[in-house]
Amino acid sequence: MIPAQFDYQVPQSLEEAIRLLAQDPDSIKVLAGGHSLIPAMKLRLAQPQLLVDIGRIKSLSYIKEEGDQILIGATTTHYELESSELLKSICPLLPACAKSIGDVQVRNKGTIGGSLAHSDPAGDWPAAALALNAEMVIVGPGLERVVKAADFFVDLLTTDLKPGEILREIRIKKPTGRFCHAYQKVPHPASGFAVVGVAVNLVLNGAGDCEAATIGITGVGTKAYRANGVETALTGRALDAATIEVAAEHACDGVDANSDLYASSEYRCQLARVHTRRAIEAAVATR
Amino acid sequence: MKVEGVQHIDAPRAKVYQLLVDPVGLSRFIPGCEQLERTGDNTFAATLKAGVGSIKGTFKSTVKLEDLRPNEHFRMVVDGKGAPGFVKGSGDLDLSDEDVGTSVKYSGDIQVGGTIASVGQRMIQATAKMMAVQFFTSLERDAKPSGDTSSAPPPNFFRRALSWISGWLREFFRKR
Amino acid sequence: MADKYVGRRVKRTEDPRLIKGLAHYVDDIKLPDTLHVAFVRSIYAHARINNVDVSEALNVPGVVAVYTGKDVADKVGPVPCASALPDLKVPDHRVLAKDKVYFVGHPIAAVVATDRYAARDAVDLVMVDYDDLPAVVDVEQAAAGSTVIHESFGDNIAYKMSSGEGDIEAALSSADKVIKQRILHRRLAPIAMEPRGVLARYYPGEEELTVWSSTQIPHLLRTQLALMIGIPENKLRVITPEVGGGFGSKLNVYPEEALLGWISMQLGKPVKWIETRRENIQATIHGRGQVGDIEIACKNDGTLLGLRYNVIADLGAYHQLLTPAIPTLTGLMLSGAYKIPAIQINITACFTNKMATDAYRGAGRPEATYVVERALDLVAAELGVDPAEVRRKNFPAANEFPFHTATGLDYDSGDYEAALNKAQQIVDYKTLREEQKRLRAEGRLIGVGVSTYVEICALGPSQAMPAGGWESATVRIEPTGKVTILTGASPHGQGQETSFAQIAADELGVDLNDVTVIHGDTGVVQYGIGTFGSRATAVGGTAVLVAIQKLKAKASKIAAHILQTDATRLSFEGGKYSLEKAAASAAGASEPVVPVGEAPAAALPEPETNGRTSLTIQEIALAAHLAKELPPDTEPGLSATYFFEPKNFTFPFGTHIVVVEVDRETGDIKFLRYVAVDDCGKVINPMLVDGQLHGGICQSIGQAMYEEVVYDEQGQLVSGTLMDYALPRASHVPNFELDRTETPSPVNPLGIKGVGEAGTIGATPAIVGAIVDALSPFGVKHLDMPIKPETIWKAINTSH
Amino acid sequence: MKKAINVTVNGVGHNDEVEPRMLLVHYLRDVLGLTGTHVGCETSLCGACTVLLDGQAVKSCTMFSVQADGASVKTIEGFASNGDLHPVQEGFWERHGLQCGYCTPGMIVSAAQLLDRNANPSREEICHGLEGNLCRCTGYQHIIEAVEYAAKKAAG
Repeated sequence: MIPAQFDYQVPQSLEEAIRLLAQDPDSIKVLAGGHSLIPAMKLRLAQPQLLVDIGRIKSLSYIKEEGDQILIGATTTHYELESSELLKSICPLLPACAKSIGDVQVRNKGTIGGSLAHSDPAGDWPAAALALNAEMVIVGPGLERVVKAADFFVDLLTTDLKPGEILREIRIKKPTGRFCHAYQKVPHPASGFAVVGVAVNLVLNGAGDCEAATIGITGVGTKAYRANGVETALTGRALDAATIEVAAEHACDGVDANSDLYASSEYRCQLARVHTRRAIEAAVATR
Repeated sequence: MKVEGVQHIDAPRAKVYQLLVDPVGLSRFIPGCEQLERTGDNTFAATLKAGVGSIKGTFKSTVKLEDLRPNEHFRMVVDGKGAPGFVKGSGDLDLSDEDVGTSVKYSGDIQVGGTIASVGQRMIQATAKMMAVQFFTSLERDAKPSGDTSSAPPPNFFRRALSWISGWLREFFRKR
Repeated sequence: MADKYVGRRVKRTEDPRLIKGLAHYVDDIKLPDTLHVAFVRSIYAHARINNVDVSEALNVPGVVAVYTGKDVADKVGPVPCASALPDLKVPDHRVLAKDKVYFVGHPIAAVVATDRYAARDAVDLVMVDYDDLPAVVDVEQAAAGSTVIHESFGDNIAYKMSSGEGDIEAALSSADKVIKQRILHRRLAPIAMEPRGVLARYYPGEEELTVWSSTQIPHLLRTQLALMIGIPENKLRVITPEVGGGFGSKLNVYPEEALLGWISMQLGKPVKWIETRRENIQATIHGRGQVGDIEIACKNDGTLLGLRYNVIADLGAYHQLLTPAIPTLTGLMLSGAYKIPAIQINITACFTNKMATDAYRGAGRPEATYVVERALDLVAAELGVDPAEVRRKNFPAANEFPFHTATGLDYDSGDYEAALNKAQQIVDYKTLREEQKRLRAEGRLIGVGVSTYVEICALGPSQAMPAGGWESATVRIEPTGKVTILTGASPHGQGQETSFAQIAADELGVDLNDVTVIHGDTGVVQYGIGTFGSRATAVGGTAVLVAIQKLKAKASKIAAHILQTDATRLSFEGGKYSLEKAAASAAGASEPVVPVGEAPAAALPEPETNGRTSLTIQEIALAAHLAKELPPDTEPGLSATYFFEPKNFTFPFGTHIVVVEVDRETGDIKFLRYVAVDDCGKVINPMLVDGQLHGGICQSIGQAMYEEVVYDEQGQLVSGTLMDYALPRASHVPNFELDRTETPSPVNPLGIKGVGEAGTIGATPAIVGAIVDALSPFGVKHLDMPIKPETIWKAINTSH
Repeated sequence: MKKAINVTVNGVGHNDEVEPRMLLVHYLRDVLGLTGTHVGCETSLCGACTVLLDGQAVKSCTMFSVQADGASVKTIEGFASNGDLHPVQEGFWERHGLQCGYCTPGMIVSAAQLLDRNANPSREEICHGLEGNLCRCTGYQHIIEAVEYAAKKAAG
C-alpha cells in the first residue's frame, strides 16, 4: 500500500518532460492517469526513482477531427472518450470500448495513452487501437515518429516505445462510408480486466457485404493482436450467420493463449471465438 | 508451474551445448542477467534484474548445472531471491540432432513466491513464455554460424522486456 | 408512542455518523506519538528459519525497534484455541515464528517506526535466511502424511471424531438406493471490507493497557490477551470501535493483537497496526475447507433412511480460537430439515501449511446444509422426482416439534412445509417447471434450484460452547430519564443499536431516540460474549428484555411507594405507572400526569407525588437517584443487569428457490429469479432482517460462483489480492424477492431465532442446484463450487 | 524531497508539504484528519476511498497527493450541508443501504457521481455506476434502492 520513495516533477510542456526523462530513462517513469503504474508502485513491483507527471500538460488532452483523421491526446481520459458526442457519431467503437474499462473511477482518471503505453495483455484499448488501425505518435529527444498499432504492441507489457520516449497522440482515420463497430468483452469478475475483449470494425459495401474487416482481440495472448484469419474470412462476403460463424472460428489462429486461475487457454479461446462472433453480430445489428 | 517445450536452434549440437553450459553464454541468454560469477564447479552466483515493462525486481541467485552429459543433457537449478519474492526452479535440457541444427527439449518446474506469487498470477504464465522465447532467441543469435544480427532485438529491448519474472524463467531455461 | 417499535421498519440510529463519514474505525483513532507497526511475513509455506537479520532495518530513519520470534518467545504466551475436543493435538502457536514458518503470511518480525512509511521501508530490509521444506498443501495428502508439519505429533491429524445416532450400517445395507458423491467445500476468505487493525496504548504509571481492536468479541479478547501478555485482566481494557464487518473473521484472538499490546508496554507509547488486504487474505482466518464423501440411503419412494459423511477438514497450520470446532458443527446439522433415522459423521481434521480455517459466516453449518441439500437433489435425480417433493416427503410435520435429530439436536419449532409452500407459490412453481420444459425443448438451459434449509442459531447454551453461551445486558435509566443499554454483544453492522433500542423503547414506553445502546468497551460494559453465530438479538436482545423487566419490577415498587399504593394495583402503559381505575378514584385524584418534558432537566426537582395517580418511568428514575422516597431496603438508582442463558439453540429455516439460465457456449450464468422465504422467528426490524438476508445470499453467490482461496502446489497463496479473489459486485446479484413465515422460537421470550447467517446457509445449495438442474440434459449431477463459467463449459463439453 | 501542495478540500484551502509518495487518501486521513474516506483493498478495486476530484469520482488510493495540487476535493464529510443530508445520504439511511458502514462513504460518493451524470438511472445503470465499489454486507439490493430513492428525491 505504501510505495517506495521517489521524486516527482511536473513539466510544463512535453519538451520539458522529454528532457527530464532523458536524465535516466531506465529509472524514471512517466505518470499520466497513474492507473497502471500506481497500483504496481503500491505493491512495490515498480520502484521508479522519479515520476514525470505529464497529467498537467493541458495540451495533451483533446479529441478532435482534423482532415480525415481523429486525433486523441495521450492524456485524454477514458471517461472523456466514453462521453464524447463527437466520437459517438463518427467512431462509436472508441466510446464503446471506453465504457467497458474498469469502473467509473478508473475511467475518470485513467488515460488512453497510459493504457496503450502499458500494454497490459488484458487492457481494452489495444484491441480498439488495432481494430481502428490507429497510429501512435511518439516523441523522443529531438524526434517524432509514427508507429502503427500493429507494430506498437511488441509483447507482454512491452511496446515499441523506447526508453526516453513518450506517446503523445493517437491518430485514427475517420471511418467513412458504411461501417459498423462493436466492442464485446468478458470482464474478469474481480479485476474487471478483459478475459477476452473483441473490437470489431467492419466496412460494408452498398449491398451490405463486408468490404473490409479489422478486428482486434485482447486478453487472449501476451499482447493484443489482429484476428487476421477472421478478417480474411469475412472480407468480400455477405455477413450472414453462417459466414460470421465460420469466420469467428479463426479468432485464436496462431495464438498461444494465456491461462490463469480464472480461465484456461482452451476456454479463453472458446470465449474468443464466441465473442468474436457475437461482436460481429452486434456490429452488423447496428447497421 | 511446469514449463516444457522443444526449441529448434539453427546450430550444431556441440556448439549449442557449449554455449548453454558456459557462464558467458548463460549470462547473455538469461533475460535480465547483469552479473554471473563462478563460485565453484558448475556453480554460479548471478544478479538478475528481471521484469517486464515498468515492473522490475532484482534477484540474487545461485545457478547450478548438474548431471552434465556433454552435448546431450544437463540440469539447471536456480534459486533467486529478491524484494519481490523468490524464484526457484530446476529443469532438464536434452539436446538432439536434427536434419539441420539442434533440438533442445526442456522440461522443468518453476516455483515463485512472495509478492510476485500473490499478485502476479494473471501474468506469470505469460511472462514465463515470454522469457523462454527471449532465452532461445538470444541463444539462437549467438549460436548462428554467421554474424547476422539484423534480426536480433536491440539490447535495451531485452533489458526492459525480460525483467520481472525473468528470474524464474531464466532459471528454468538454465535448468534445461 | 401510539405505535410499537418492534416489528417496524425503523431507520437505524447508527446510520447518521456512518453516512456522514464521522464514525471511527480503529485506523480513524489518532493518538499523539503513535508508533506504527509493519510485519515481516513468511514468503514460504514451510521453511526452517536459520537467521533473521534486522540490522539493516534498524538503520532506517524512524525505526524504533524490530522484534523477532526470539525476542518474544518467552514474553508473550501462545495464541489460544478454545475448542476442547478429546485428544486434540494443539501446536504451540507463538505470536511470531521462531524456528520454522508454517504458512505464507506467518508473521516473523514486527518493525516499529515513527510512521507507516519507515515501518514499511524497513520490512524490505529484514533479511530472513530460510531453508524451505516440502509444503503440505493438499488436505488428503496431509492425512496420508509423508511430510509432517508439527514434527512432535508424528502425523498431521489434529483429531478424529465420529458422531451420530441410529444404525447407519443397517440403513445403508437395507436401502433401495445408496447414492454417493464426493463434495468439495473450498477455502473462502471472509474479506470484511475493513481489514483488521489494532491500536494499543500503555500508561506505565497506571499500569493500564488499552487495546482498540476491530473484533467481534471484546471481552473474550480481553481475557485472552491478559493471559497472553501477563497483565491483570482488570488493568486491560479492550475497546471495539466501529467495526467494518466481521463475518466470523474477527471472532478470534490473533497474534497481532497480543503483540501490539506487548510492544506498547515495552515502549510506553501507543502503537498501531492496520492490516493490508494482502495480509488479510494471507493471515486472517479462512472459512470452509472440507473434502467430504457422502452416502445417502433411501427407499424407492424417496424416504430417507440414513446419511454418512466422511470428511477431511483442512485446519491449516495452527488452531485459531475455534478452528477444530468448525467441522463438529457440520456434524450437528447433517440432518438438515429432514427426518433421517441414522446419521454418521466421521471427521478427520488435518494440519496443512496454510492459514487456519475458522468461523466464516455460518461456520461449519453451510457445509452441512450444502451436503444434505445436494444429497436430496441427488436422490431426486436418481428417483426421477421433483426435488421439492423429495424434500416435502421427509420434513418433520409442524406438530412434531421439538424434533429430535439423529445428530443429537432438538429443533425448537418449525413449519418447513409452510415456507416451501409459500416460496413455491411466489415463483408459481408448477408453471415454472412447465416453462422450463418448454424452453428446454427450444434448447435453452434453464435450471431451478430448491433448498429447504434449517440452521442452528442463537449460539448457544453454555454447555455447548467453548466460552459461555449466554449474553449480558445492563439497562439503566439516568436521572434525566435517558435510557442507557449496555450490551455484551458487539454488533458491527447488524444494527443492534437500533433493534435493542426498539425492544427497550417498547418495554419502557419511551421514545426510541431517548435510548442509547452502548457496546464494545470492556471499560464500560459488563462482561459479555460477543456477536457471532446469529446470536446477538436472540440471546443479547433477550438479556436486554429481561434486564428491563427486572428494572421495571424495581420501578413499580418505587412507584407504588410514592403513590402510596400496592405494586399489584399499578398498571404500566405508555411509559407510566398508573393506579388502576378503582384505586385511582379511591385516592380521589384526577390530575393528569405532568409530561416529562416539562420537568426542568438541570434542576433535578423533587417528584411531586401528592394527589398523583401516575408516575412516568423517568420520574421514577429521578426519584430512584434522589433516593429520598424509596421503599425500605431498596437500593438507590434504577438499573438492572441480566445474564441470559438460553436453554437451547434456535433453529431458523426457510426455502430458497433460484432460477438460472446458462449460456451453453460460454457457461455464463444468469439469474432469472431469486426467491427466499425465511423464517427467523419473531422479527424486531424487518428492514434489518432483509438486509442480513441480502448480504448472506450475496456471499453465497460469491461462494457458489466466484470465490476461492487458491494455494499452489508449493503452498503459495496465489489468489492473494482482490484482483484475483472475486467478491460479487452490484451487477453480479439478482433482484432478491424475499418473504417470510414467522414461527416463534420457544427458547426465548421474544420468540427470536436469528438471521445473520441464514442467507449464507440457505442459498448456496439452491444456486448450485439450479445450475446443475440447467445442465441436467447433459447428464450433469453435481459440480463443485465455485462454479465458474469454465466449469460449466467443461461440464457441457465433456458429457457429449 | 517534500513538495508543497495546495488543495481545496470541502471548500477549505490547505497548504502542506508532502512526500511525493503520500497517497491522496493518506493526505486526507492522516494530514487533514478526514477519516471518513477509507482504505479497503490496496489494489484499487474496492472503491472505499472514492472522493470527488474537481467533481469527478476518483479512487484516492490511486493518486498521489502531489497530483491533487491545485485541485478541489470533496470527501464524504463535505456532503451534508448545514446539517441537511445529501439526497444520496438520505437514501442510504431511508433504504438501509449500509450495514457496517465501511464501504458507505465511497459508495455514496460514487452514487452521487452516478446521479450527477444520469438523473434517472435504471437498475442496470445503477449497477454499472457502482461497479467500482465493493460492499460485503448488503448484497447491494438496498444500495440500489437507496440510489433510486435519491434519484426520486432529487427529481422532487
